[in-house]
Amino acid sequence: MENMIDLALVNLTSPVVLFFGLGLLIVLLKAKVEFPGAVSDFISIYLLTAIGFKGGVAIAEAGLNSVIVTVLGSILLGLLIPVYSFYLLRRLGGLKPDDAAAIAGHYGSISVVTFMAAAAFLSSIQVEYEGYINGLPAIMETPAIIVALILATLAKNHGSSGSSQKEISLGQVAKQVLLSKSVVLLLGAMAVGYITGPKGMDTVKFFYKDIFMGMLSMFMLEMGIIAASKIRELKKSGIFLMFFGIITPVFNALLGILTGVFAGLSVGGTTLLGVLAASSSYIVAPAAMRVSLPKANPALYLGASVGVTLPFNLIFGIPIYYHMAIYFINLLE
Amino acid sequence: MENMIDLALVNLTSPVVLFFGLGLLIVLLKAKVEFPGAVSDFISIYLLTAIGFKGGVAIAEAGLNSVIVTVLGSILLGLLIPVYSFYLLRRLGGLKPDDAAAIAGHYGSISVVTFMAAAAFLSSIQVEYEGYINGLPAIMETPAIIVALILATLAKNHGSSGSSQKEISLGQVAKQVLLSKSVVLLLGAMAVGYITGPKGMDTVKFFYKDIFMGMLSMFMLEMGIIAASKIRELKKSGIFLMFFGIITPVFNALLGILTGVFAGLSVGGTTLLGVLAASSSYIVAPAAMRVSLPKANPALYLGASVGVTLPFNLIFGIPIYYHMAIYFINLLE
Amino acid sequence: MENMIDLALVNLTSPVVLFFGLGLLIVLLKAKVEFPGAVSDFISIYLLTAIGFKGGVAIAEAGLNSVIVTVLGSILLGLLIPVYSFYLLRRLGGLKPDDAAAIAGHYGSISVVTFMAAAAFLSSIQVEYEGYINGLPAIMETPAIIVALILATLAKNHGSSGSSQKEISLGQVAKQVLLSKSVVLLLGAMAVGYITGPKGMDTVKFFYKDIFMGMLSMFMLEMGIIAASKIRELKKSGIFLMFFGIITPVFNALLGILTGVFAGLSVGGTTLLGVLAASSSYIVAPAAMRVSLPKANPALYLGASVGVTLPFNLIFGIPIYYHMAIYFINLLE
Amino acid sequence: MFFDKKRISIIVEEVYRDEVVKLLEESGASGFTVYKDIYGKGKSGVRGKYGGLSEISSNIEIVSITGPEVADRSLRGLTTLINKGVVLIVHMTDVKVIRNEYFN
Amino acid sequence: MFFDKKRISIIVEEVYRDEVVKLLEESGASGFTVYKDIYGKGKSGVRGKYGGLSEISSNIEIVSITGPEVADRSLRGLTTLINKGVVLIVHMTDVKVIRNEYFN
Amino acid sequence: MFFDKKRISIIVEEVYRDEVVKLLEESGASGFTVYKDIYGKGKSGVRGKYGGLSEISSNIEIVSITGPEVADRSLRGLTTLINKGVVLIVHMTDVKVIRNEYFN
Ligand SMILES: Nc1ncnc2c1ncn2[C@@H]1O[C@H](COP(=O)(O)O)[C@@H](O)[C@H]1O
Ligand SMILES: Nc1ncnc2c1ncn2[C@@H]1O[C@H](COP(=O)(O)O)[C@@H](O)[C@H]1O
Ligand SMILES: Nc1ncnc2c1ncn2[C@@H]1O[C@H](COP(=O)(O)O)[C@@H](O)[C@H]1O
Ligand code: NA
Ligand code: NA
Ligand code: NA
Repeated sequence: MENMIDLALVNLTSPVVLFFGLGLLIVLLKAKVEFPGAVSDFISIYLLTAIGFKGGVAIAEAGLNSVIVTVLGSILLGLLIPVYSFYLLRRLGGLKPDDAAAIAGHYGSISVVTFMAAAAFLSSIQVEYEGYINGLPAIMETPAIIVALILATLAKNHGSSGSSQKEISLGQVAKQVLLSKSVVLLLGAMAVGYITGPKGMDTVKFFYKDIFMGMLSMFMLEMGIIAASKIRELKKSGIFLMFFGIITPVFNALLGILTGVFAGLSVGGTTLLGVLAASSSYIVAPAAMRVSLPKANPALYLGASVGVTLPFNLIFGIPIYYHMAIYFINLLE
Repeated sequence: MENMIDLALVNLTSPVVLFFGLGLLIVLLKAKVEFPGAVSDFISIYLLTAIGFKGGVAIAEAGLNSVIVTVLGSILLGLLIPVYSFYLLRRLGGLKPDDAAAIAGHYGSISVVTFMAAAAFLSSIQVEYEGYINGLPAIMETPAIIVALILATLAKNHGSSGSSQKEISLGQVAKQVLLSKSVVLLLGAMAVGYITGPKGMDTVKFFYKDIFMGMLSMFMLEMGIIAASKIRELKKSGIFLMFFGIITPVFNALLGILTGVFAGLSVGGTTLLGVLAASSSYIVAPAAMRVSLPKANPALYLGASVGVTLPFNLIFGIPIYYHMAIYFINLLE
Repeated sequence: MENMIDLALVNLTSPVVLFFGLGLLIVLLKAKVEFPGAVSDFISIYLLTAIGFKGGVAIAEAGLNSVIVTVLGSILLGLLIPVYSFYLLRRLGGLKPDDAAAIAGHYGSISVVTFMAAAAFLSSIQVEYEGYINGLPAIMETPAIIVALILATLAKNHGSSGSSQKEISLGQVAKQVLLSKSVVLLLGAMAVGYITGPKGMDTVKFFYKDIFMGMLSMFMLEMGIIAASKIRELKKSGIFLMFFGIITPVFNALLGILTGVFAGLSVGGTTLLGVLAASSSYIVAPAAMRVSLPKANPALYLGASVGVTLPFNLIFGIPIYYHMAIYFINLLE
Repeated sequence: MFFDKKRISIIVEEVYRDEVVKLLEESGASGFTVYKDIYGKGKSGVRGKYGGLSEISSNIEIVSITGPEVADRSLRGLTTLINKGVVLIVHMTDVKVIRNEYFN
Repeated sequence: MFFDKKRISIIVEEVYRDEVVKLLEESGASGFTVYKDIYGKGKSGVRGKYGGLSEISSNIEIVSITGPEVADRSLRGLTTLINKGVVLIVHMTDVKVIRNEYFN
Repeated sequence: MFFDKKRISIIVEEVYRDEVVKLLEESGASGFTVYKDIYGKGKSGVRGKYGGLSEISSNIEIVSITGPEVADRSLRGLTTLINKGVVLIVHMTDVKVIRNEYFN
C-alpha cells in the first residue's frame, strides 16, 4: 500500500489540482482573469461530451450485463443521500425546508469535475478502473434532485398550508432536469459511444482522449476562480455549512465505497464510486433549485457545494477516498 | 464490392453521423442544449481552415497540372446545377422567381460539413482519395450563387417591369460572396497550405489533422440541432420542397460522379465529387441570398437545404453515392 | 552557417508567418472575417498558459540556479530600453511626454506572439534552445511599463505644474499590471509547471505541446487582421514612428543578443533573448497605458507596436536576429 | 408618422428566462428581444461575471415593445413573479415606433 | 446642462448590418453602437438562438443617438428599407446628453 | 403604481470599467448592469470589432437606474472623467419602475 503522504502529494502536485489552486489564488489576489462565458461553455461541452463518450464506448466493451449492479447501486446512493442530508440540515442546521432541500439535492447529485480529477489521480498512480464507470456521472446526476424536490414539497404541505407559492409540478421538474444541457450531453454522448463502440473511438481518439487532461486542467483554473468567489459568499452565512460541506462528503464517500465493494468493483472503480457519492453538484442542481425553489438562498447551496465541498474533495478528499477503498476491499478479502 | 447494408451501417454508426442524430433528437425532445455563437464560430473557423490547409498541402504535393481538369469540371457543375434547378422550381414547384433563384443557388453551391462527413466515411472503410479534392469545396462554393442571382435578375426583367426594388449589382454580390468568411478562410488556408507544403504541415499536423475528426463530431451535434429546427419551418411550406430536397441531390450526385469518372478520379475522389455536387450550402448561400434577394423566403431555402438535404445526404446519401461511384467506374472499365 | 536567404524563406513559408500574412491580406481586401472576442480570448488564454507551463517545467528541469543570470539580464533590458526610447521619442520625434512614455513602455515590454513565432522558427531549422527561456516572457512583460510611467510622471512634474490631472499612483499601476490577465496566466502557469515538473507535463503534453503550433497559427491569422487595422491608423500620424518601429527593435535585439552572449546562452537562447528585447507589447502595455495615461494617443502606440514592429519582427526580424546571434557568439569564441 | 408604445425591460437570471417569456406572451406581447451575457451588481451582489456556471449565474435582459394594455398586463404578471421570490429588475420607457400594427 | 436628443434603435438580422450602418451615416449620424449576439421572437418566429449559422440567423441591435433632423432622415431611410423587404424593428426614445456637439 | 427614475447609459472602453463603476457607486447608485462585447463607431473611428486585444479595444455599456439626486451626482462625476481625457458617451432617459425603494 502506498504511503498516504506521498499520495496526497501526487494529488496536490498534479496539473489539475495546481491549476485549481491557481484559480483560488487569482481571486485572493483580486487579479483580473475572467473567462468569457463562451470559453467555459466550450470547455464544459467538450468535457461532458468526452466523458460520456468514453463511458459509452467502455460500456459497449464491457457489455450491458456486467454494468447493471453498479448502476443500480449508484442510483440507490442518489436516492438515499438527499434524504438523510435533508433531515440533518433541518434538525442540526435549523435550515428552512427550501434551503435544506436545495442543499440535500446538491449532495445527492454529483460533480463531473471532481470525478475527472479523481480519474486523473488514479491514472497518475497507475491504478486501473472499470472503464464503464465513466458512464455513472450521467446516471447519478438527476435522481437526487427529484428526491430533494419531493422532500421540499412534503415539508411545506406538512407545515403552513396557506402558501401563496404555486405547487411544484414534479413531473415538469424531472423533465427539466433530464433535459438540461449537462445531462443530455452526458447521456447522449454515452449513447453515441455505446453505439459506435471502440471502432468509432479510434477515429476521434486524439480529440476525446489525448487532449482531455489538458482541457480539464484549463477548466480547473476557472473552477478555482468560481469556488473562491462562492466560499466568500458563504462566509456571511455561518459555520455550520462549512462543517457540513466537509463531513458529509466523507460520509457519503464511505457509502459509495461500500456500494463499490458490494458490487465487486476494483480498487479504482470503488474509489471513483466513492468520489461520485462524495461530490456535490455545481451545474445541474443549482439551475434546477433556482427555478424550482426560488426562495431557497443560492449563497447557501452554492457556498457549501462549490465553495467548500468541491475544493475539499479535490485537494484532500480524493487520496483519502482512495485509501478508504483499499482499506475496505482488503477488509473483505 | 462491399455490401450496401453494411456500408450504410458503417456510416450510420460513425461518431460523426451519430452526433448529428443526437442533435436532431435534442430538438425533438426540446432539451436545452444551446451552443453559444462563439463556440460554433470557433469550431467552424477551425474546420474551414483545416480543410483548406489540407487541400493546399495536397495540391502542392500533386502539382497544379494534375488538378486542372477536376477543378474545371467542378466549376462547370456549379454553373450548371442552378440553371436547371431554377427552371424545375419555377415550372414544377410554381415558386416565385426570387425563391426559385435562392434555392437553386443553394444546391449549386456546396456543404463543407457534408463533404467532411463523406471523407470520414471513406477513411473509415479504408478507401483512399486524391488529397487535393480537399481544395474543391473552396472552389465550388461561389459560382452557383452568382449564376442564381443572374437568373433572378433575368426573370424579373422579363416579368413585371415597374419593380420598386433596386437593381442587384452582380459585381457587388460576387465580391461580397468571394470575400465572405467561409470562402476567404477556405481559399486563404488553401494558399497557405500550398505555399508551406508538407514541411509546414509537419509542424501543425496534430492540430489540423489529428483532432480534426473530433472537432467535426462536436460540430455535427450543432448541425443536427440546426437542421431539426429548420425542417420544422419547412413543414409549413408544403411537400414539394421535401421531394425536391431529396431527389435533386441524388441527380446532382450523378452529374458529379460522371464528372469525376470523366476526370479520371479514383473511386474515393469520384464519390467526393458526387457528394459535393449533391450537397447544398448552409452558410455562404443563405447569407448571400438574404442580402441580395430579401424578398425570398428564408424558410424555404433553409428548410430545403439545411432541413432536408443536409440530413438526407449525411444519413443516406453518402453510402449511396459511394456505390454509384463504384458502379460507373466499373462500367467504364 | 546557413544561407541568409534560405533562412528568410524558411521563416516566410512557415504556417505561422503565412497565416499572419493572410490576416494582413484579409484587411486589405476588406473581407468579412471577424474572430468573435471569445474565440481569441480562448486561444490567447491557451497560448499564455501553455508557454508559461512549458517554461515552468523547463526551469524545474534546469534548476533555479542556472537561470538566475539570464533572468537578471532580461530584467535589466526591461529597465533600460524604455529610458533611452523615451528620450529618443521626446528629442527626435518631438512627442508629448505622455505619448513618448506610452510608446517607450511598449518597446521595453515584450510580445509573446513574436516570441512563439521565433521559437517555431528555431525548431523548424532544428536549432535547440534552453527550455527555461519560455519563462522569460512572464518576467520581462512588466518592469518596462513601470519605468515608463515613472518617466511620464517625472516629465510632467518637471514641466507645467498646475496639472488638473490626478497624480498617477505608481504602486497602484504596478499592482494592476502584475495582476493583469497575461501576466497572471504566464506567471501562474509557470509556477504550476515548476511545481508539477516533467511528470505533470506527461499527463497534459498532447494539449500544451502537440497542438500548440496549430493554435498559434490560427491566432496569427487574427494578429494579422489586428496589425493591418492598426497600421492604417498610424498612417495618419506621420513617418517618424514608422522608422522608429523598425530601427528600435533591431537595436534592442542587439542589446538582447549581447545580454544572451554574456549570460552564456546557446545560439537558440541568444536569438530568443534578442527577439524578446526587439518585440513590443500588444496586450499588457496598451491596457496599462490606456488607464494610466488616458491623454496618450492610442493610435500612436498601437500603430507603432502592433502595426509596424510586430509585422516587421515576424516577417524580417526573426531570421536577422538569428544571424546576429550567430555572429556575436562566433565573435566571442 | 409615429405611434406611442411602451418598452418594458426585465433583467433577470438566465434560469428564469422561459418563465418571463411565457408571461410576456400570455400578456399578449407580439415579440421580445433577449440580451445575453450581461452582468451587473445589485442588492444580491455581483452576478454573471464568471462563465462556466453561466446557466445559473448570468443575467439576461428581456425587452418587449408593446401597447399600453399589454404593458399593463405584463407588469401585473411580473409583480406576481417578484412576490414569488424571483428577483426581477423591471423598468419601462415611453418610445415611438413607425409601424403601429407591428406591436400589440 | 442637458441637451435633448433622439435615440434610434434598430433590430435587424446581422446580414443587413452594413446596409443599415450606411444609411445612418448617410443620414448624418455621428456614431452608432452595435449590440451583437442578441436573439428574439417576433412575427417571423424565433431567431438567433443557435450559433453556427450566426451570420444569417442572429439579430443585432444598432443604436444611434442623434439630433432631430438626422433622426428624421434616418427614419425615412429605414422606412424605405422596410418597404424593400428587409424586416426592421425600429423604435425611438427621447434622451438627454451632456455634450450637445458630440451628437449631430 | 409607477415611480419616476433616471436611466443613465455610459458607453466606454472596457479598460475604464472599474473607474466608472466606482464613480457610480460613490454617487450612491444601488446597482448597475454591464453590456459586454458591443462595438461601434464614433469620433475616434471603429472600435471593438476585433477580439484578441479585447481588453483595450472593445466597448462596454454600463447602465444604472437611479433616482434624480444620484443621477445628478453621477453625471457631474462623469463630466470630470471626460475632462480627464477618458472618452465617455453618456445619455440619460426617463423611465418608470415598479419598486421605488429598489433604486436609490
Ligand atoms: N439600479 C440598477 N440599475 C441597473 N441595473 C441594476 C440595478 N440594480 C440591479 N440591476 C441589475 O439587476 C441584477 C440583479 O439585481 P439584484 O437582484 O438587486 O442583485 C444585477 O446583477 C444588475 O444586473
Ligand atoms: N415587440 C417586440 N419587442 C421587442 N423586440 C421585438 C419585438 N418584435 C420583434 N422583435 C425583435 O425583432 C426580431 C425580428 O422580428 P420579426 O421580424 O417580427 O420576427 C425578433 O427576433 C426580435 O428580436
Ligand atoms: N452618436 C452615437 N450613438 C450611439 N453610440 C455612439 C455614438 N457616438 C459614439 N458612440 C459609441 O461610443 C463609442 C466611442 O465613441 P467615440 O469616442 O466618439 O469614438 C463608439 O465606438 C460607439 O460605440
Ligand atoms: Na454526491
Ligand atoms: Na451542390
Ligand atoms: Na521589448
